[in-house]
Parts: sequence; C-alpha cells; structure tokens
Amino acid sequence: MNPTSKPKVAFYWCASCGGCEEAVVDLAEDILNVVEAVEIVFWPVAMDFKKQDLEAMPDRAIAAALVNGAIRTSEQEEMVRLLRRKSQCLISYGACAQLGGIPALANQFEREEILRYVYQEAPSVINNSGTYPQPATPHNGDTVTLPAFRNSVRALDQVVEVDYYIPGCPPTPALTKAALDALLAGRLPPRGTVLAPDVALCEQCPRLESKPKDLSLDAFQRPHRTALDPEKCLLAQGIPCMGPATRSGCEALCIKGNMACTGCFGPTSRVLDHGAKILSCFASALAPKEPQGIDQALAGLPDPVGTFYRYSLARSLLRRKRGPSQTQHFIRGNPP
Amino acid sequence: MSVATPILPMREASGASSAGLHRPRRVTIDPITRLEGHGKIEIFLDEKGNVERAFMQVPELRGFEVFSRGRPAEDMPQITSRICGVCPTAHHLASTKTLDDLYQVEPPPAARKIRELVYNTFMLEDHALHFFVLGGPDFVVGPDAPPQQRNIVGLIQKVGLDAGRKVIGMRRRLRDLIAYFGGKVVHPVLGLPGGVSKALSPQDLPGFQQLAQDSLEFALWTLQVFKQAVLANPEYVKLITAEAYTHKTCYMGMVDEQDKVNFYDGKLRVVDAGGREVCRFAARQYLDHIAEHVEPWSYVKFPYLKDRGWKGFVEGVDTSIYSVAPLARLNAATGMATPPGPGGLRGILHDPGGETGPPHTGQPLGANY
Amino acid sequence: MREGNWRPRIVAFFCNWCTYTAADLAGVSRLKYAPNARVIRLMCSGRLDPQLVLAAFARGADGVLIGGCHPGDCHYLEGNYKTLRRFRLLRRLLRDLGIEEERLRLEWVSAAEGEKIRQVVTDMVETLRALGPLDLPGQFRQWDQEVETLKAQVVEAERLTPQPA
Amino acid sequence: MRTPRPDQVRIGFYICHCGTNIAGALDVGEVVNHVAGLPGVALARDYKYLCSDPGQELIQHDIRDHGLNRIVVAACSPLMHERTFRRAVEEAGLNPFYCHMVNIREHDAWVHTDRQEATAKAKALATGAVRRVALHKPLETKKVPIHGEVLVVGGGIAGIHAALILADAGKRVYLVEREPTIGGHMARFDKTFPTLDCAACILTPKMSAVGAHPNITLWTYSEVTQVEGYVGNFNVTVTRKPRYVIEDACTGCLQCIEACIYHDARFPDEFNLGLGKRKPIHLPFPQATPPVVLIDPGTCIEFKTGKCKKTCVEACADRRAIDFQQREETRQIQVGTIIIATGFQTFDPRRIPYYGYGVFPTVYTALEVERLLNAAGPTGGEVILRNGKPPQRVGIVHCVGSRDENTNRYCSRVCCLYSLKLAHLIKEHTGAEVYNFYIDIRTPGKGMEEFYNRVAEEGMHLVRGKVADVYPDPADPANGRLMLQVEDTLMGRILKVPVDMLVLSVGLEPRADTQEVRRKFNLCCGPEGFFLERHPKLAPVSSYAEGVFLAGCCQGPKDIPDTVAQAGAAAAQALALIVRGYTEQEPNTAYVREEDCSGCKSCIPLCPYTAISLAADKQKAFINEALCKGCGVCVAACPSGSIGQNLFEDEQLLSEVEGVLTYA
Repeated sequence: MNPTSKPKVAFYWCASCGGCEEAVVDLAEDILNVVEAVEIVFWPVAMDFKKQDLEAMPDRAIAAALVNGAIRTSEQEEMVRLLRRKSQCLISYGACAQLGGIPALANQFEREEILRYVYQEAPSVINNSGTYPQPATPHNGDTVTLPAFRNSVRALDQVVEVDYYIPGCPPTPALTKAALDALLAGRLPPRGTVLAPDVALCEQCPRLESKPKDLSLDAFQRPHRTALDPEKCLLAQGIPCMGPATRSGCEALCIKGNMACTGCFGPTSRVLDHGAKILSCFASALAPKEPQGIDQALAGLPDPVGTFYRYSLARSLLRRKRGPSQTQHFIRGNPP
Repeated sequence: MSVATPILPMREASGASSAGLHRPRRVTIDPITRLEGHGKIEIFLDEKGNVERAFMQVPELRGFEVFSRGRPAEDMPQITSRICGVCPTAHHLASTKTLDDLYQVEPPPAARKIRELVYNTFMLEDHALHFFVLGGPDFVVGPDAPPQQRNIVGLIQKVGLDAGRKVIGMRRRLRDLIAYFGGKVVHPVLGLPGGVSKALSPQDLPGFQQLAQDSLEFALWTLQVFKQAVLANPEYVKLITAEAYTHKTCYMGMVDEQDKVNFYDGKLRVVDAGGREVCRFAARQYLDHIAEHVEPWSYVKFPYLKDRGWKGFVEGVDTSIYSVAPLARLNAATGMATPPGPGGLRGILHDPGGETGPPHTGQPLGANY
Repeated sequence: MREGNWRPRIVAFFCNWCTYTAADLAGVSRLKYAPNARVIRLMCSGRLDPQLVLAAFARGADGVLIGGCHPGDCHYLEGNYKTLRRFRLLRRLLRDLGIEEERLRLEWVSAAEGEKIRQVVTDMVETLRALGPLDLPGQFRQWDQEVETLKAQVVEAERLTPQPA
Repeated sequence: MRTPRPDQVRIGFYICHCGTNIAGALDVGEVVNHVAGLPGVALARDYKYLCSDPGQELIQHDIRDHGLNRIVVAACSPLMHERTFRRAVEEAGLNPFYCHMVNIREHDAWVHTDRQEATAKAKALATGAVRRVALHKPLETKKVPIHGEVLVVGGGIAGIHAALILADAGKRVYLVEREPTIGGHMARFDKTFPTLDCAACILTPKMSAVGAHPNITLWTYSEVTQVEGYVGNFNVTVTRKPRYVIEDACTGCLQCIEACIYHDARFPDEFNLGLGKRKPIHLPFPQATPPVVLIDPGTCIEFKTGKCKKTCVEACADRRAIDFQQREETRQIQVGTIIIATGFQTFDPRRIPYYGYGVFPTVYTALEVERLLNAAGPTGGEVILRNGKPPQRVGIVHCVGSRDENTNRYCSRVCCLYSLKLAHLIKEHTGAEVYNFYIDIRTPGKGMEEFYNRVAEEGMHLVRGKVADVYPDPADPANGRLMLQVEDTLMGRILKVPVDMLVLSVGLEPRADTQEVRRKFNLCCGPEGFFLERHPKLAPVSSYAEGVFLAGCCQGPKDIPDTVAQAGAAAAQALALIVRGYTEQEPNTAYVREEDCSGCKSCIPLCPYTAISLAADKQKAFINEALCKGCGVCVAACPSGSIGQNLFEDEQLLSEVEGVLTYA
C-alpha cells in the first residue's frame, strides 16, 4: 500500500485482554469505511507493523492513536510515551486505559505478593529452583530482556497526557464509530472529554420505570441466590447495580442480559471517585438504622473494593491498597 | 495466550533480507502481531545463519490468579473473561461450569442448551476471526506479499469486497446471538452457578434457526476458500507439512463419552504424538495432571503434563509439552460427534501428510484450522 | 511534613447544628485540646460525600473525623443515619485498601457536649500518633517513582535522538 | 466534580484580633503574611475588632478601593458574626455570599495553648477558606412568608403569659396543654416568694383571660403529636384526649360530680398529688380552666362494668355534656412560630433512699406541702400530717436532687427561697419549730435577700449541713417521729434532730419526656437535659430550630418573675417574625442539574422534607427550593454527581479540604 494523504491511525494495547480490538473489529460493515478513510499504521492484533516502524515516523505524524489497556510494565510505558510523541491525538480506549480496568484490581496487592503467588505459591506451579522472570537473562554472552513489572497498575493518563476517552469494557462499536467520525470530521469536544453521554446509565435502562421511589433496602442479594425478575430494576431486587453511578452509552447491555451493571463505563465527569459515589448511593438507600442492622444489610456486599472499583481502582482517589511498609519505616524514625 | 504463534520466517525481521553479507546474530520480532496477546520473539542465529535458539517471550503479567482471590465466586465468570477479550466466552463458561461444580448444582436442560448454543456460536465466529483476520492473510494474501498487505485489509482486497462483507456480516450475526444471551458479546454476563441469567423467547427462535442454516453454509464456503487458497496450492501444502513446521507434542482436547469432540462438556483427553492416550480426566482434576513451569525470560508460565515432569522444550512421543486448540482437539478425539460435513475436515488435514499418526501442529499452518 | 516533627492532621467534618456548635461551646468554655483537627462545616453530616473523606486522605490527612447529631437528634430528621450507613461501609472499604479503620471516626456530639469535642479530638490524635503518618501524598510520590525514572530516561533519549525525517 | 472556570478572583483576607482573644493566642501577623502569598489574595490585613463599625468600614473601603470581590474574615464562629460580615459586604456592593468566615476563636485561639500550633492551625483554616471562597457564586436569600398563627405548647404561667401577649397583639394563638386544665405548677402553689402573695390570686385571672380570649384557641388534655414544616409554615397535629364530657356543652355547674354514683370521693386526686380524694368524674380544682369536668375511665364504673346507673348523665340532663363514646381526636393546624413552654418536673426523692420518702409517712416533698398549706387544698390549708396531727417540729432539707454529684449537679435556683417561704408558712400555720438544713443559702434577685432576712429573723433554725440519715426516733417510734442525723458544718459537730415532719426541697428537672418533645420540635438539649437556647446571653429564648422559642423552666430552672419575663421575650420574638411577615432563608439549598440527571430516583426518598420529586414529563429529579432546607443529604448520595448545593458545592468543599491540608 502506498503512503497516502489519509490521516494515520494507530491502535495499541497495554495490559489488556484484546476485547477492545474485538470491539473495533465489531464495527463490522463500518470498519470498511474506516479503512477507506484512514491509514492504519500500527495495530499489533491485525497488522504486521513493528515498534521500529513507529519509531521511524516523524513526531506527531499519527493523527490519532487509540490505546487500550492499563499500564503495568515499563514496556507499556515506553510504548505509550512513544505513541504520545508520534501522535497528535492520544485517545484512551476502553475501561483499562481510562480507569485501570479489571487488571487494576491487582492494585490491592504488592508486586512481590503477586510474583510470589504466580511463580511460586499457586497450586499449579512446580518451581523447585525458585525461578522468577528476570529483567535480563544471559544467553551466550547476550541477554534476553523483560520489561519491569511495576508495583502499581496505572490508567493511561497517569503516565501520559490523554486527549480523549472512549469508555467501556469494551467500548461499543456505536461509540467507537461516533468517536472516529467526530475525529475524521474534526469536530471533537474540548480536550479531556469522555466521548460518551455524561449521564448515568439509569437514563438508558429499560427497567428504570420499575425502580421504586424508595428502595429501603434491608439486604443486598447475590445474583445467584435470588430468582431475578427480568423486568424489574435490579437494585429494587437488592442486586448491587452500578448503573446509577455509571456513565451511560453502553445501551444497558448487561441489564438486557439480565445482570447488573458492573460499572465499566466509569463515572460521570462530575465524579472524582466512582466507588465512593456508588457506596454513598447504596448506603443511603439502606433501611436499617442501627450499626448491627446496617452491617447485616451490607453483608450482601462481601467485596466492596471489587464491587465499587471493579474497573476504576487505579483511577480512584486512593489509587491502590496501601502497603504496610511505610508506617513501619516512619516508626523507626526513618520517613520515606 | 495461545501457544500457536503465526510468525513467518526470517523475511519478517528487519535487516534479515540482506542475506549473506551482515547476517545479524540476533533477530528481534517486537511485537508479535496478528494474534491475541502480547509477545516478542528473540532469535539467536549461529554463524551459518541457522536458528541457534529462539525465545518466545510474553512481556506481560496481569496476575489474575492473585487478584481473583477473595472475590465473590459468582463474580468469577465476569472477571476471568477479561483474561482474553477475543475468547472471553471460553473463560466465561469455564468459570461458570466451575461454579456449577462449586455449588454442586446441575443447570436445567434449557440453561445447558443455551450455554452450549452460546459456546458453539462462539467457536464458529472465533474461528472465522482467526481464519480471515489473524492467521488467514498469510495464506490468502500469501506469504510472499509485503507485510503491510498481509492483514484483513489486504485479504478483502484479494477476495473481494463482497466476500469481505459476507465474512463481516456473518460474524456480526453470530456475535449478535451471543449478545442476545450474554448481554455483551465481548465479556458476556450470562453465566451463573447452575444456570444462565437470561432465557430464550420463543418468537426469537426462528431467526436463530435460520442463522444456524446460514452459518453452516458459511462454514462450507470458508472451507472452499481454504481449499482454494491453501490446498489448491502445492507450495503451501508442502510448507504446511514440512518438517520445519511440524511440532510433535502431546495433544489435549475435550471429548465426550465416546471420545468424540465436544466443545462444551466432557473429559479432557491427552494423547501423545503417536496417538496413544496419555490421560483422561475431569476439569476439576486438572491439578493432578497439569503443572506449570517457570522460565526466567518470560512472564508467561509453561503448562505441561505433570505425570511426565518438566522435560524442557523438547518434541516427541515422550515430551511433557502438550498442545491445545483445533488441531490438538481433533488429534485428542477419535472423531466428530456430529455427522461429517461434505469433505470432512479431518480427512483434509490427514491426507496431505499421508501419515498414519495424528497430524501435528504446524506452526502456524495447521493448528488453528 | 516537617521531618521528625510529625503531627497527625485531622480533617473534621462537623454538622452545623450539633457538633460544630459543640466545638464552639468547647471554645466558649475554654477547654484545651489538641490543635490537630481542622474543622469543615457542613449543614448536616449527611452532606458528607464519601469522596470528600477519600479526598482528605489522598491530600494528606492522617485521620478524618465526622461529627453529627446523636441518633434521633438530626436537625434534618435522619441525615445522621445516612452518615452512619455510609460510614460503616466506607470503613470496610478503607480497611480493604490498607487504611486502618481508626483513621476514620464517626462521633455523635450534641451542641451541649463541648467536653466531648475535647475528648474525641485528643483521643483521636493519640490514636493517630500510635498509627503513624498516613501520608498518602508521599506514598503517591513514592509509587510514581517507578515511572518517573523511565520518564526521565525517555525524555533524555528523545533529546539526544534526532527527530526522524 | 466540575472544575470551575477561574475568573478574576481578588480576595481580601481579614484577621481579627478580637482584642487579645485571638491576638493573644496566635500570631495574627504571621497568618496575614502567609495568606498574603496565596493565589488570588489581593490584600491581607489584621484588625483589632473587625465586627466593630470601623472594622466593617475597613472592609467596605477595601472592597471599593482595591476592587476586592471575595472576602475572608478570620475571627469568631460564623454562628456569631457571619450575618454581620455578610451584611457589611453587601452594603459595599458585593454579593454577601462572596464572604466566608474562618473560625479561629472558638475553634483555635480559645482551645489551644501552644502559640505556634494555634498559628499553624489558623493558617491552615485560612488557606481552606481562601481556596473555597474563590469558587463562591453570587446567591440570593429567599424570603419565605410567615403564617401569623402561633402555637404555644404548655399552659403553665410561661405559656399563659406568652399566649396572652400574642393574643392581645391580635394574633391567633393555639395553646395546647397536656393536663385537663392550664395553670401548671404555679396553680399548685400556695403563696409566692418573696412577696408572699397568693399564687391563685395572681394566676387565676390570667387563666380566665386565656379561657375567654377570642384570639386564643385553648386545647387542654391535648398533646402535639407531630410537627412538620419549617419556620413560617409549621404543620402541627394535635391529639385531643377524650375527657368524656363535651367541652362546649359543659357549663361547669358540677352537678354531675354531686350526682356521681360514688357518694364519697375515694380516688387519689392528681392535682393534690394524691393527698386528697376525688370522684371518677371531677374537676381538677375549682378554678380549673376550662371549667370543664372530666371522667377518669380507670375508676368510672360505667367504663369498668358498663352497668352504672349513670346518675351523672341524669344530673347533666338536657345539657347532654356527658359522652361515654367520646374518642381521641386530632386537629391539624398551620402556624408560623412555636413557643415551647413545657415546664419541668420536680425531682423524685425516692432516688435518694436515705431520706425515707415513700417509706416514712411524715416525709413530704415541698410541692406536697404547698398543697397542705393551700386553703383550697386537701386539708383546707391546715398543716396536718398523715396521722392527723399537726407537726411540732419540722425539718426542711434543701438541695434534694440539686448540687449533687449523684443526681443533678446544677442548682435548681428556686429551692432556697421556696424553702424559706415554706418555713415561714409552716411556722405561721402551726407554730412549729422549723429547721432548715442547707448547703448554701442563695438568694439573688430583687427582694430576695430581704425576704431571707425577714424569715431568718422569725426564729427559724438554719443549720448549714446536709442531712446524712433519717430514721425513726427510737425514743418515740409510735408517733412517727423521725431522727435526722446531720453535720453542722459551721459548728463542726454532728447533730441529731428529732422532727414530726420532714420536708424535702426537691429540685427542678427536665420533664421525663423531654427527649421526645425535643425530637418532635427539632430542639437541642443541654447536658442537664433542659432545652438549649441558641445563645446563653444573646439569644436566650431562641432555640436551634428556626421559629421555635423557649419560655420558662423547660429551658432551665427559674422562678416566676424570670419565667414571665422569658415568656414575654419569647412572645416578642415570635411577634417580631410575624410582624415582619417573612423570614430570610439561607440560600444553601440543593438543586438538580437537569441535563446531568439520569432520573435514577436515588435522591427522592432521602429528602426528609419531600422536596425532591420526579418531573414526570422529563424523568428527571426536581428539587422544590421552597421545601429544601439545605441539609445536602441528596447531594452526597447522588451517584452521578448531578445535584449541587449552594454554599456547599462539591468543588468548594474539596478546595477547602485541600486548603486546610496544604499547610502542615
């Protein structure tokens, strides 16, 4: 294919699952128009361009780079810094890039804890020699290198500046198409905008009408312990649904699958901390007034962090679980 | 992360084309492309330019086995699907079946059928993805085509826009079916212990039946494309069956009571490179049969047959390495459970090699078809 | 933070009607207590958005004290019950994120309980002293060191590498 | 949270010395220097008394001369002077809500001893205020009209007095009394100190005036059961208990009582504290207002058996006032202001067992003695003991249930004087030897010390000491004579004093149901349990609930003159609001940003005032500003951050949090 004057577009993935690539492929018939309108210069899942091809480009040569995945390794940092440098517009694509996503649940653990379990303690592992992945492995006077595994998972904008966000795990083809159209037409909103409606999901929810005005929850249910009414608001059935706190734009797909929203679109622009907001909403809706009754009702939420920050722990106000070490340092009179 | 890795020979690596003059000792392929997952390959060459050693590295770790701990069991189908967004349905249903086992519940027949329908649909659309988008361009566009064209775009140019639309349209319809039950097609939500979250409305059934017919036709058409693009080309056949692309490992696949292929349920059966059964076990016994080995140069661990012990990256009848995925699945089974379609697939793959044993996983040429 | 001279910093969210007034009463009564709490006045403890608690920790608070009217005494009838429910859940969340439960405290203090303000603040300061600094801003800096090094290297490399044509 | 657009903010910062109150405890200059360096601060000053006129003028001049558009005043509590400074700022042409106060007196200077620490804290608090005020928006106070009707709760002297003042001013008053008659404790007293005029003589004309006043709706035997709404617009539910006599039909002729099937009165009489007897149908006391009898269903034969001849009905004849079918009724009223005058209860001396009250029949409470002394009382004004004899030796123990670590620590204020009054009256009635056992004699107030001197000169025994034990006199057990053991702390000796009658000067306590009443009216209580006034000096009859005022002993023990004065003050306050016709509501209301709202309804049930509804056409939440009281519960709970609150916006609070934490 000859170099064209078409705007250059790059796709890249960091700590991700490939679902975002599928979401792009799920543009289905529309992808043909995209391919027609742009020149894809980098897309590991589908095309054979390499890192050095990227490095060889002039700075800002790429009109838009869509990056998905959280940032977990030094290689990902390097790649997104490279893409940032080569692109006029860096778009965070999907929940992992925007908020840390599912991989950011690992922010509840320390790096050493993760490595030790994965390579040593997991029941499937046999590792009598105590081998761990190494930054550099010698081989015949040469070395084979691995990127550094960071202690924290980060959202993309915690490493490089991001121009726009397309939310979702994964984003819907419709949102992706709308964003690409806006990009190609040069009619993008102010920098930093999340390219999805800035209203919570309830607005799009087909079950909104069945939500009573007063939930007065006595307990939270777990979805497999209750016969779910496929017509009724899930919160009204005691199922923790993140919909009220979560940006819409997904067309309430999980609800249509008769399961609760888990919050992959992240919060609205007015909210700093997705988890804190849904926590406040849920807790306020409880009926009991005594600590014991409250705790009983909340027992149906066995995993607050995993429920409220399913996708957004990295981008939460606290960002990760605090390690035990710092306090101890200080007590020894040795502030970090 | 699939074990099968569609990389083509030397031509791929930069600098390797100026053959003979300054042949580099080391060839780096970064990133590996057209597969799901992150990878990098380091190849070390000897003085003659032959591969002395190659490292297929996965430079990434997310730690699902750690951060899944302590979470409500029922969240697992949705969390584990994020291991892979290309095959989320596989992880989702594996987790869901684990929940059945955990809660000791048997899903009612309708729920089981819905799960099977979703999973089989996924198998179909996922293979279409692989064939046309990930692996296929190597053949359809051709191994000699410039790398910039060996992709879906090039493939559509080659097969024509109508054929391209046909592939895209069929995948969309299949994926819509998954979304019908799963809410989302990438990271579906239908799995619950003992069942599924959503039922099938009777009025939607005829549409799905039509889709089944259409997808059968599509599969046959795809087979035709494969036959024309690959099997009709003696050079390709030679390539597929060449010693260099043959990988003699053990093979694992899921089988039913009669050792026929089953995608959704059954026992895991492992055969060796000679076709002899090594073991046959239920998924919940996997720890008795499978172990993981750690290497310092990759974040990914290497599963192997525990009984045989880690023997290193060696091939042959005695290796403890096993392959999975389509070809391995066929190898591990004695046949398909359904009547063979016109020009049965197994025959096609068997014949070119003309061997009596199982066909072995060519890299990448046979494994994923 | 002055090294070696660390003093716990408490952000205190007090409701206007009971606890803030009690703190005024403590003042009028010239009760003496630890100077570590910085009071932010809300009309009702029920206004306290958990985001503000997390923000306080993230911006450097070692502890957060919530003061509201006694159960049944809320000027707005039941605002304090909402606070209590959020507090119960928020403490669990904080614990799961490695922040000791004692760093978030909820106290019912009526307008007449100036003495309780003295006790609660003084006691919380002692508790925090025993726990040591939370210093999340410092933690953030420390956590980000791992990316800062690479960032510096990349910036330096870019400076040295000529821009491709 | 939205990041506000930074406009041209010019903040003026002022720190008040408050004489030495603040400047003596922290370094105001250092605070000024610190704040002067903060972004947006155009000017920072300190001043001796900012609340003084010159202080306010200083700010006003600076606003004009330096183009200031935000003002931060670091001084006393905003509860004290926020209005002062807002008004000053407004007069200078700035929106009053561009002014914010930092409390560095009550929350800092007065409570910390370390000057450096106090200064550091002031800097931190000031930084928070500077950050926050930069984000303030111009707001308007809302005027809410006030209903002219007043509810007075409690028909003792305080409630009576307040009701009459308001009614005389032409306002409609609802006076609600729990007992069958108004009059309260005062109606039970015999004489009143220090003038010794008869309680009934001065009270009953006022009671009748209440009963007859066209502007007063008097509901006795009634209770306020629910209060909703807010200043100017309270919706009150009053429950009227059945007295089984139709109030309008009863003429107070008392023939029914005469005719009662019970020939003799044989049931303990509540009004006389059980010292006298009454019939099932009865009038609490002769001057009861309203003069309407009532039937006690607990003792009435008709109620117990349904087989009474109903001689009372016969006696009532065609007046047909008696109605055994009467049921509890409720009344709904709308009032603009409320005066709480629910009074007190006397300390129950059974809580101090060694006084033997309830054990020895010759031990009385002071209130019981009032009834014995009263000519209309159970003994016709003769002090005759339960054994039928007049006492020859009487002991009066002061401070029973007052000034006592084990019961109430406060002084009940009236006991010394009423003890002296009782001593005088007992001596006058019986000629007995009277001993007063006191801790201290406290007689402040007009004419009180003179009264003390007068009584002391009457030959009273005044013993400074607490009675430690009371037991039957071993020498004379038959006549019920008691021996008091007491240490005379002035003489330093233990006395044993035999008496025929022991009077316990019980203290004043909050009523048992004070907490219930407090909740109903949204009041606060002090540590002793009395209702808390908004300011002990400057707002002594205001409560913490806007539009609700306090009068009489429900706010704390006091004598009749003070009670009446306070009732007058409460009436004046209520009147001031009514006459003005409106109240100004803080504009700290919540509002929904309609374009942001998803219609999730999470906020709707949280509002205690049902101010939030779902606009049916749009499926968006809507907050009725007139009903919103500004608690902000909905703001904190809104899961998509779509509700804001004036003066307490997310970004303002967040900036304040950041501000107070920027300075270590």
